[in-house]
Amino acid sequence: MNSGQLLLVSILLSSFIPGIIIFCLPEEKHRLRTFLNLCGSIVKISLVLLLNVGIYYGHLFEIRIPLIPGVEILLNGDPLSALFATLSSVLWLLTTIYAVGYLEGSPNRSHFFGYFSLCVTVTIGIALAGNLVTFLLFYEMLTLTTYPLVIHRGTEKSLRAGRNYLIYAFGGGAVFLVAVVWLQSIVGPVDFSAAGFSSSYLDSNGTVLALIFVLLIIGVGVKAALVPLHGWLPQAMVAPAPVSALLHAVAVVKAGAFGIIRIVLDVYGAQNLLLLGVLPLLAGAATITILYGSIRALQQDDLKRRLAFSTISQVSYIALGMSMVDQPLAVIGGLVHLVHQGVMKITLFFCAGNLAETLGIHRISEMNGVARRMPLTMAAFTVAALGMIGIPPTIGFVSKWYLGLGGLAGGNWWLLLVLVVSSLLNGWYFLPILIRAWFAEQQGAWPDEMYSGRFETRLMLLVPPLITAFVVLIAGLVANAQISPLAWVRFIVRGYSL
Amino acid sequence: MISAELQTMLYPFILSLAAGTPLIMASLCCTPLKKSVYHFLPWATVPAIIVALTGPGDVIVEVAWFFMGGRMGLDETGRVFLALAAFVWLLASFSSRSLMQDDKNQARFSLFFLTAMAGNFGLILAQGMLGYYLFFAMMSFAAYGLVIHRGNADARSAGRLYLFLVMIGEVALFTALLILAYGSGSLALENIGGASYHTLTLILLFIGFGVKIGALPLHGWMVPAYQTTPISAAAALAGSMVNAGILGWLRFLPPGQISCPWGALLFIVMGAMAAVYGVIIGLTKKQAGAVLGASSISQMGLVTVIFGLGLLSQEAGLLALPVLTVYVVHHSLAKSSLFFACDIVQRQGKTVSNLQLAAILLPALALAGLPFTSGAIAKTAFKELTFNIGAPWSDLSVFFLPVTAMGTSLLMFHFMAVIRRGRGSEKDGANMSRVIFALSWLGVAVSLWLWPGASDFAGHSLVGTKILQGLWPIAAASLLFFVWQRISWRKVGPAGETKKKTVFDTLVNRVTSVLEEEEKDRQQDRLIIFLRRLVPPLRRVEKIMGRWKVVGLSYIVLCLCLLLLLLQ
Amino acid sequence: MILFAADTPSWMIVPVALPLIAGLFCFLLSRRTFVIALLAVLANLFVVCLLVRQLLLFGPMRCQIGGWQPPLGISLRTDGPALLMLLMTAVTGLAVTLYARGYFSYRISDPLRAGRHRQQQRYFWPLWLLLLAGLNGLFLASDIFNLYVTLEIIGISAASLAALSGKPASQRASFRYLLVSLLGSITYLLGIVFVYRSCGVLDLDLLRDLAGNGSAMRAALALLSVGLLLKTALVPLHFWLPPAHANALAPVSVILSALVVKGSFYLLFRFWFEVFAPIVTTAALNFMGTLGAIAILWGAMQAIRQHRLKLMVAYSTVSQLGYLFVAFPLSRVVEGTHIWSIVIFMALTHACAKSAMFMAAGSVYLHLGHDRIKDLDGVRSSLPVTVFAYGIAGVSLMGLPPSGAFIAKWMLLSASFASAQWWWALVIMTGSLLAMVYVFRVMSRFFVNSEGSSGKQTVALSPLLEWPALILALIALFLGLLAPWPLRILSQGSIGLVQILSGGMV
Amino acid sequence: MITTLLYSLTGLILFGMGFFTLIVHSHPLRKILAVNVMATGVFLILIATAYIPLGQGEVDPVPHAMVLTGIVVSVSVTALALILACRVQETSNVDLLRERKRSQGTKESRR
Repeated sequence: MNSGQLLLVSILLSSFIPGIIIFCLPEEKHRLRTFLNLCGSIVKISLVLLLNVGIYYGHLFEIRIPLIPGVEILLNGDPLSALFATLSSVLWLLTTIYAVGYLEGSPNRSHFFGYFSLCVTVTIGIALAGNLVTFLLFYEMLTLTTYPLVIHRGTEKSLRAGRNYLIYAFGGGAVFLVAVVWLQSIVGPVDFSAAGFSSSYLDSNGTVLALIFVLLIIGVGVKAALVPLHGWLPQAMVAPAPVSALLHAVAVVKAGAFGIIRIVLDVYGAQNLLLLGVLPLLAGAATITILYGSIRALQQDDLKRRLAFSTISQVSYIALGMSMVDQPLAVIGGLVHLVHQGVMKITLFFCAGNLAETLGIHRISEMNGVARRMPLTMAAFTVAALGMIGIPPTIGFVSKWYLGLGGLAGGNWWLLLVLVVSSLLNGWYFLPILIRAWFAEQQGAWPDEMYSGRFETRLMLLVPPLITAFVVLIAGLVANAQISPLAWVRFIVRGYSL
Repeated sequence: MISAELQTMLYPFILSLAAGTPLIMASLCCTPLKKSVYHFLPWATVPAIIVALTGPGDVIVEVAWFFMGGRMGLDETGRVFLALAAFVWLLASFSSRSLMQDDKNQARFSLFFLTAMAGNFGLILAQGMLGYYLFFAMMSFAAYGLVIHRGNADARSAGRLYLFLVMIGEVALFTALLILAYGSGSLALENIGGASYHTLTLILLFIGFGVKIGALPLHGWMVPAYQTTPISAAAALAGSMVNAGILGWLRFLPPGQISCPWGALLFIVMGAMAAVYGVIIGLTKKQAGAVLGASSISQMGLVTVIFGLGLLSQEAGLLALPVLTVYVVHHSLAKSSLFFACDIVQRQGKTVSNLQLAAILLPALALAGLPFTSGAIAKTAFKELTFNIGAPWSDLSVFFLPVTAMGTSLLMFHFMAVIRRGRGSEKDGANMSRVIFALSWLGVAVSLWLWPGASDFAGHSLVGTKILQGLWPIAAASLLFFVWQRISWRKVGPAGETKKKTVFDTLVNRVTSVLEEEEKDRQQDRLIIFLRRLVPPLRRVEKIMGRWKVVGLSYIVLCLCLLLLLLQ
Repeated sequence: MILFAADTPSWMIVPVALPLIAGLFCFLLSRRTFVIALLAVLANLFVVCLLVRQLLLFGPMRCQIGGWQPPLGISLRTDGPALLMLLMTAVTGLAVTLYARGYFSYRISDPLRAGRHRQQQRYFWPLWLLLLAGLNGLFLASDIFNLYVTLEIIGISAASLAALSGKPASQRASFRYLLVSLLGSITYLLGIVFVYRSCGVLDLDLLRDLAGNGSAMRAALALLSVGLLLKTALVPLHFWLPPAHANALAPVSVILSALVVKGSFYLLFRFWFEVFAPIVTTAALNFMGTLGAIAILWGAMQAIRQHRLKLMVAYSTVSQLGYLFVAFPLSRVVEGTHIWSIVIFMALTHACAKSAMFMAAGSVYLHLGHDRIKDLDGVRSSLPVTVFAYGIAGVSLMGLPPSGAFIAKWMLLSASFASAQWWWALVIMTGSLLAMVYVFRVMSRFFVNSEGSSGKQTVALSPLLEWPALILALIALFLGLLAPWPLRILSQGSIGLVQILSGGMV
Repeated sequence: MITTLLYSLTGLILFGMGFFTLIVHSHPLRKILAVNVMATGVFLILIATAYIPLGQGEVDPVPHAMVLTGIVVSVSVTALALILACRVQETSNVDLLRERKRSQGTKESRR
């Protein structure tokens, strides 16, 4: 095992081992557990950064474990996987801090944090997966590790949400498996590093390959919450806030979107997709999802549900970018939104969690004047919400800008319309929340005020959203700098020679 | 003297200080220092003033890391706008400081005030599309905080409308920028002339910046917002922020570089309509701020017309640019001065004295183009522009200008009447507001005469015919007003815009009720119920399959089947 | 070392003889039975490993007991599939032995329970060892009649084990089980008669060379198959399995579900693809596949509707057995030894996962005193390891990666796509989804936080009741990652298979 | 030849009768007996087989060995089955000798 392989393995182990230890720890050992968690995540971040540097300088990271002919486990570090791995590991650290604060005093914490760590291990596995089989492996494991988190509260409602989550996720997984096997029976094993299979297969199997593409997209589309497949996401909101953050920003939805990216860029490749002519389907699905998610978000009074529908809408920007895979600018927009959406959405969920945990506020109609009580939280919320709308200089604007440029470059004028309508809708469902929070007068006491201390809420709940909100601002402001998500995405896209 | 190198190194710093200072102070509003920030409001404008007066001209500084490639610089137009903005903001911040003394939300106010200020300064200094857009958005959204500051129902509905239109403007602008950036292949404003302008782009830009200046279909926010915004902030809004829209047009549709007769027509027609429309609705308002808002719609209509004339051809554009500048300076100073006048009325606890009334008359009638005022200079400039461009515009202006002048005068008399009746409660800082008004008055009175950029027009405005032409509409208007005063003070309902909001609401409800909750959850439950219904048959069949007779039968059937199939 | 590496086929007598003798001792001594059983099982495992090593070094081997040559002497033989099955039995057997120890020593302080346990334990160990001997014999024997004897040994001991629990339901179920098993054996015997009549030999290898002729052989195959299908509980004939498995003692359920059904299936599979391969028709293969498909769906749906955990697990066995049969029609398109590897991976995974699941179910039963699915609240916090084991086992049963079942399903799917028989893929995936439903229906109940459960008096379970399950479940889960090793053993192949394949059956 | 056929046919008939009883009659004892009859039928066919392969008066010993083994197996299985049947009777009120099922009412009335 060379040093590159060692790095890959240790990236995975850095959260896996703490997770296993945490499972074995007795419930009362809070300090040790927190220590393990933080240690793991810090180690992971540093290792992932190391991976980034290595990839930047062209080192090869690859582990191959053949299982049966045609099926092998392949872990591979390429710029794209580094992007997702970095996002996940950094946000994991913040989510962990947040979760420690959030779950203070609640039962079954060692379970929670155990699954939490496993979940991130699996997500990083998805990031590092180098072929479809490995991707599938981690993709299914992700469902398993997140399920206990979704039903963590153990109420009937959460069980129902968990049930639907499973039905959707495993249904998608099954479709995905079928598609993968089918694809491999036609084109042989597909490694992501090859940037698409040979176009010679298209002549004889064009229709089937198009069908398989649709199946693959359905398979990952369930997690990415493309529209007819999104039903699980709003229901999964019954989970605790850190879990929602994890689902929406770090792991599940992101894994789906990442899957779309992989399928489009690495499995099929731009050339094949253009020849097959299936991209309009993806574009259509993404557009419908964007608009539908936004419109549904408008109707929600439950804050987390509104955020959930907003996620449905926002994540599809990634798919939208991918649907214009022949335009580098659009691809940049889509890829960078993977990071940007994650950071913004996690901020929003942190803040929603703070409101619920500190004041018992779950509904938007209860939020009148809450910014006076919790100014920092609401400031973070505001920044992230403005980012979602795409107000400069937040990172949301950067994504939309590149998507728009890509659309224009490809002559897709309808894309501008989509962006405009969706921005308006975003504004329509986010701005009233902000107005309520900042400018409305408080009506009566808070539903369930639980905390009164020096700061507006517990420090561990307060710091993570502030950090992410800061990132939302700064990463947009310095988007053109040498080190920024955008710069890295440009680096990725250069590698594809689109 | 500092060396040239050092100077180049310092440029970015100096320039960014203009916008940065208010921004930093705004961020202080989020810290425990927030209580004291408002004391230092005026100081936030100082760097901008310094930059405007001494800043390096025609140097563009690239700041690559900043927001996808930041560029800033101070060209001549920018310098005028910056100086103007700094002056208005300086007065407005003095005014705010005394106005907000007892307000419990003073920190919040300072935050938005300073952010809007930073946005305003920043967009003037920006030389890249995105930079402009960034600061423009910053200013627009921050201004929302000022509009809604009072927090009553009126303020909220005005704020809603404002925000709605701002959003429309933002996305229109965003789209226009995308098209321009893609067309010109660069984000720099200098290269923008290279882009080919679609009609769509032009319309989008009209909408994007038109919201800010209250161009006709997008004017709805202006009257209610000016009415509810605290006066000092309204002065800034009317005196400086509005100009950001004009500057936007100048930056993105640079006169002299592009021409677009078709688009020009759009601007001229909409502008002319706004000029008349503003007067008409203004006369129905009974509140000083609202009247001023309506007047702004009207005045900005004139500006739109000037801009439209500049779009007719490249030569016309070169001619229109100075005229536009002059008009903008004149309007800003006069309008902010009128707002400060309202401030006096509200604070001094008694009705305005005749002396005060006379003083207020100067900026008011300046707007109407009274000879020897800045208004006269601006009107002269306008007229000369049309004559230089030639027929049919010169002929049209002969009719049009007096009409608007008369309308504006009517409106201003109406305003005076409103102010004369107005009476606020006695508050601290009345003297302060008097001083501020005096300063702004001074600005109106002398600035255009002293400013070299307007000296040609100033000279021409002193010609006898011009004086006469300036006077008769006012005289006619005063007569009309007198008659109208006698007839009645008709009661007018509250601002019609609140109704518009409910139209939007019903629209929302319409759209969303179609997609009403979908019963997704319940549908899934229905699936479960359906599956549960399957359970009894399943149980029954399973039980039957367990009977020995059935087993025997299936045993035999299996044997036979296998035998047959194997024998094939 | 020389001993281990030696090319001495006589080692393969040990897995049959040793448990038999140990069982006898257990029965006679009635004290320290666990130690004897444990030693026997450990020795068995050791010898099986030794045989695997021999296989890898020297290839398949035969052993004539007492030097008698066929057709008269008893002969044993080893090859890849047989050894993998032996290995599966040995590993699962070890786990079951430990688990049973934990099971019988549970709450020994309770006098009533202690007495009952002593009684049960007294018979459990000898019967289990007898069963083990029978299974090992089944996998090793190379004579169609000896196979009958091993089948009967298995039948008798399994039925007796099933009756051990002493509850009325279990008595009835095991009586029925015994009858079914007898019917199967007799049918099988009738099949042997046909075989012997037309060929005059009983040895599998000899039979293979003679099998190509006559409709009598086809009738024989039909009879042999139906007899074995009865014992394997393929769907129309599965009625006896759920009650027998679900009402037995937990360790017994494990043995029955994980091992016993595999024995008869193994035999069936050998007949169809080795001994009688030349006379097997595509139509018959499709028929078996169809039955398998029905089994997958029917068993899964029945599992979903169950109210008791152990019944659900038992029906899941019915469903899982179907996958083994779906491999039949796909055998003609897969190359090389794949058909064996599909079945072996499926069987190994199922053995480990199902044992883990039954162990978990048994522990839950001991812990709560019942196994009603709707009242499983709060088990998560009191039996974390068990719940974990259940979950992992369930995941393996569903065929999620990286379990062995995933590898098997992968191969099934690619075979069905390669032969454009996509409907098998549809059935397989539907089955997986249904499996998801029944696995997680229970799983979610474990996670319910209930206030009531804390009130009940609960006794901590011995680690012997929890950890064997977890370890087996983990083996099942990671079998897919270890896939090259079983494949290597398998590639040593059975002699016959290689011949058939080279003979152009593909 | 005829003899062999006769024996075989008889065996098959026995097998069939036993099978019929096994699936039609619910009484445990009958079932046990039915299985025994079936086994006997198979043994009969097996014995008949012994004649054929070597012919000429010589007898193939292998079927005999098989039948002997089969009988041993059959005896032990029958014993086990009887024990189990008794257990079923003990634990669930089925009276073996009086052919009464647990759902007594229906049986009684039919008689």
